[in-house]
Amino acid sequence: MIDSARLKTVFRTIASAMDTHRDRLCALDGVIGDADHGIAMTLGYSAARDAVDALDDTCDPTALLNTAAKSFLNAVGASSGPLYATAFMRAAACVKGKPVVEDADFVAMLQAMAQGMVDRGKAAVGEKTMIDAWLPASNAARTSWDETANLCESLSAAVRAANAGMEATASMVATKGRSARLGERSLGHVDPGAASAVVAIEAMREALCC
Amino acid sequence: MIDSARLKTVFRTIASAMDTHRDRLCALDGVIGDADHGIAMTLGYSAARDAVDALDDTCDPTALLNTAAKSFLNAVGASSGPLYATAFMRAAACVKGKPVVEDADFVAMLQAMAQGMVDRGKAAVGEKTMIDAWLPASNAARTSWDETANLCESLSAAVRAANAGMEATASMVATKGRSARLGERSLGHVDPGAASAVVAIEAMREALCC
Amino acid sequence: MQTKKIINDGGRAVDEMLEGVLAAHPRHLRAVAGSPRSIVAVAGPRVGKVGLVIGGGSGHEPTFLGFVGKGLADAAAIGNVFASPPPDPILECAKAVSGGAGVLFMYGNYAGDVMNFDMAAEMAAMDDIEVRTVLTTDDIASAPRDQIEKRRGVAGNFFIFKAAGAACDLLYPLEECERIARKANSRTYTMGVALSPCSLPQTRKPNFEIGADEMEIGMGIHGEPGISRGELKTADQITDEMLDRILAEMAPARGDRVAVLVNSLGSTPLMELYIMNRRVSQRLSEIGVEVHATWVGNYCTSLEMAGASVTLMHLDDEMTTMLDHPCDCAMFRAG
Amino acid sequence: MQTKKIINDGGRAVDEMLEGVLAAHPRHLRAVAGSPRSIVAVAGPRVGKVGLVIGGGSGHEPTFLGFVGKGLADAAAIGNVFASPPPDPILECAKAVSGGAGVLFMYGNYAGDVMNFDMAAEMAAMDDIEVRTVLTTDDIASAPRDQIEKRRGVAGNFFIFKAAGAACDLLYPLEECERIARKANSRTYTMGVALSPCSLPQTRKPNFEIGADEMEIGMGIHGEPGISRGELKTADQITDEMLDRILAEMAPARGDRVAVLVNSLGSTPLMELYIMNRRVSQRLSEIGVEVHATWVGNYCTSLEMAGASVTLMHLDDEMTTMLDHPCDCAMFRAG
Ligand SMILES: Nc1ncnc2c1ncn2[C@@H]1O[C@H](COP(=O)(O)OP(=O)(O)O)[C@@H](O)[C@H]1O
Ligand SMILES: Nc1ncnc2c1ncn2[C@@H]1O[C@H](COP(=O)(O)OP(=O)(O)O)[C@@H](O)[C@H]1O
Ligand SMILES: [Mg+2]
Ligand SMILES: [Mg+2]
Ligand SMILES: [Mg+2]
Ligand SMILES: [Mg+2]
Repeated sequence: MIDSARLKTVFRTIASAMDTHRDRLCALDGVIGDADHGIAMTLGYSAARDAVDALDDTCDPTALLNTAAKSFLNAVGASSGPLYATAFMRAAACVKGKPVVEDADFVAMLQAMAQGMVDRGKAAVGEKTMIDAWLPASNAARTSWDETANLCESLSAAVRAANAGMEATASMVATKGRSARLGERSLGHVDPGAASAVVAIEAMREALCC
Repeated sequence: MIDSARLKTVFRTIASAMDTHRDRLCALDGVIGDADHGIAMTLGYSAARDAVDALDDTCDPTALLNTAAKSFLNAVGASSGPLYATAFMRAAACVKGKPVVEDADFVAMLQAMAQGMVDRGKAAVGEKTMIDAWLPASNAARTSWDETANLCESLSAAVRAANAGMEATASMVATKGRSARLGERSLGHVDPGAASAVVAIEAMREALCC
Repeated sequence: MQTKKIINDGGRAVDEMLEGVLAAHPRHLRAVAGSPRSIVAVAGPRVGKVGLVIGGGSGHEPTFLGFVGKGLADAAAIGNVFASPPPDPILECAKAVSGGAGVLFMYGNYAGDVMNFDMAAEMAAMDDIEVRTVLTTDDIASAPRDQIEKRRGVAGNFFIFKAAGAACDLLYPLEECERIARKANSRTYTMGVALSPCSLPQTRKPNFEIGADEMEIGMGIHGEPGISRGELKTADQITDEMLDRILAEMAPARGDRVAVLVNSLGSTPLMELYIMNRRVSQRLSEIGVEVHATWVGNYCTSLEMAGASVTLMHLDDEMTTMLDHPCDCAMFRAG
Repeated sequence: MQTKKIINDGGRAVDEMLEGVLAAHPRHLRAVAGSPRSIVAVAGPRVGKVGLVIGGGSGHEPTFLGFVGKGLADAAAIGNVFASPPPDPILECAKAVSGGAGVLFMYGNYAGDVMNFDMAAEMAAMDDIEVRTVLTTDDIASAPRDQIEKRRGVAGNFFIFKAAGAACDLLYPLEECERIARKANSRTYTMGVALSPCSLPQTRKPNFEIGADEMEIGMGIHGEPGISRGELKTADQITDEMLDRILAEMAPARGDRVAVLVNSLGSTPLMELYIMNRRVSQRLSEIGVEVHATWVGNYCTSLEMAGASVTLMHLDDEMTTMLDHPCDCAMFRAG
């Protein structure tokens, strides 16, 4: 069971993980994009962290996640802003009316987030974007949950799948986002959005399971 | 005796020496000025060389030196342009009406050149300019000539004096030209105009004595 | 080692820049109350006029905010460095400039901008503001001709915004403004070359690596890799390479007229730009194409990146009228 | 390793630049026949008007030639990079713009320029053209206050030329034009800071060395060393240091008005300049000094040098009128 206080911890943990990985994410983006992905992600998650921290612990998860969405979006813009903001809004919708997030809800939220990103960015798996990490990760969480009904097992499965998805982006030619114009020249490089997805999902597991 | 053909050789030799020293002169100017003195001197002497080369060998020394003055000035501008152009015009005036330059005339020409530079630039010895090389050099040539009546001896004396004058500029605070605003910060650095004076005078000796 | 910048705090650079811009140009620009990233022309918007909202990431100055003013754009939404603004400041711009005749959104074709401007357009529709969107896609190096919809918008923005801004200023209806904007975009061709990187104020690290004797052809204005990397060539060779590609697509006839923009990406000085323009003018005169007007300077930059771009706009009478139409912006004037 | 430049032949860079300039600005500029380094305004000179001739070395674009046009300078004599033009092109400018009311020579106070312009003035006198000369000395870092006559002319040229150009355009007699030029110079104060070197097209070597975390305060616009070198500071600290010195000399009273120029030496982008201007405007408002107008951008450069300068002109009614006077130049417009 994840109440709003624990959700705040999740945002705090992701924000601090993004800080740690900021320069690496910028460097990855420098190779096939515009070198700012680490900045966007740290800005977005620290804005979300600060905004949800300012809420009362009694605030419901839907309100908290919508607040995260709005603050992330307004701090960032860019590609990551609408993608993550949409993801958080879908997560919020997914737990609408519930006072707390049950473990099963969290798994459903992960899937709603990934679907929100797909809807917003119109990317499919294989186009070398954060979708290549998020979609397999959320699916893996679902499969694991259906087998184990254990959130930490599910999050571990998500982390493994996200990592595999991220690594797979290195051998993809980008067809969405800024690097789509590179064609073959994007080959051999990991997508920064997929890399930050791994950071985010790992931080969720850390916040909820460690 | 120096006829117009030999005067052309003098310009050719100086021009090629300036080429050799171009980057060193620019570097010296970079420390206390604007890093272009080597460019000004190569431009000026190659323009003078080309202009006098285009003249007939029967042309008199005055006409040749005035041509050198005009072409040097128009190619260069800057500080070196008016200073050297004035020097050449004074040298021209100094042999006015003569069909060739006698050795004694050449010594007088050197003094006229230095005086022309002083008149044009209003610098005295000790202000860290090309005057610190040219004035002692032309005076040394005069003294040596009065003793030896030998042009090559005189030019050797001029080269020694020019070198000493150039070295002395390192311990002067500039009060004329671009480096005058440096104050104490010009200390320890040789003046580029004095350095190029040495190059020019050495090349004269080479052209006339080697 | 950090790159050198005259800034205070990298994270505050964009907001501090905007404060400095408003202090410098009070007769031209103001921020929307409560929305400091929404910059509006003091004299632009008016009732019955289509409002032109442009925008995108910061770091391209004078694009975008420098082109806000009477006769050109009515507002610019300002993002972080090289990052689309979020929907909110875009929406605030739309509201501030809406005079009842609709609003035109124009910006470079980047995934981030598309998502944020589209979200803002949806929000504006809920406020009963009719929004049309025209993406600029003038960078011919960024995708082949048969995938024009994938191309980026770069320095040609200047011509395209200018044409659309004139149409809005002439009180054309929304459909006409949109048509002219699309037409301007379809007649504008840019190629760029980059010589050295820039660095973001937050990281102060070069945003890409490039050899000391290399240049990158077709690099984007955010340092996105271009089409090829090679030895640095001469000004004439570089200009020829750009013009060969531009003219192949534009295919002007003898007697046609063009407008020329030779643009610095940041640190390439006017001397080099004018040397390039010399070649542009030689080449055009060789094929009998007349230059109607030329702009040379920093029009669409990537912070301190070294490099330059050449843009040609293929004119007809309508486009000529739009370009000649007077405008008075904070950082640009015409007519 | 050579520095990167988009040029053809370093020795031809200035002449090729001029060809590109004339191709870009045929409605504003032309060269004197037979004297390609003498650039004249198409619309400036006229009978009965004092002719304003400015000039100096190349590499400072848009200074000098960009300020040639109706209402500002009538002609510019163009030297090699960082080198005064020789007397001939200066004389040709004087002849081309002389309308019988005399000619004013204005240029930065450098030994080379003084010698060449003085020679040209002597030659003009032989052609019965009355020439007056006003040297600009706005760089307060270049000599102490009691040796103002030793100071260099830098970005403040822009204000000083503008004021004098307005006086000439208003058909004031030569004495008045000279008086206004001197007054403008005496009321204009500049301080600059350099972060990285530039390189001459002929050598393509950095013209000075500077540490990766250093800046040089008071450096000249040709890379001449300044007054001190120190650690790179923040934008506010740098601006404060400049303003402290400028304001100490200018000593404005509460309610006084100034014009502001925040100028890039070449590769410092608008973002940084506007961040500096934010501080300028804060400081001035703190002491109750009103900003009449602000210009921000590349006005007086040193090729691709990184750095910036701040210039304040202390206005009175006369100077305000002169600055507000319209002008229409190739690279600058006002009014
Ligand atoms: N249409 C899209 N759908 C999903 N993800 C996308 C899309 N476009 C871009 N991305 C992701 O966004 C990442 C870049 O984000 P960021 O650097 O923050 O934005 P920007 O490209 O605006 O600089 C890419 O690495 C990619 O994973
Ligand atoms: N007034 C002067 N009198 C004599 N020599 C001078 C004077 N001013 C400058 N110089 C000389 O000129 C040299 C610089 O020449 P150069 O680099 O060609 O010109 P610029 O200073 O215009 O760049 C200085 O090193 C100095 O020797
Ligand atoms: Mg990015
Ligand atoms: Mg010099
Ligand atoms: Mg970005
Ligand atoms: Mg010089």
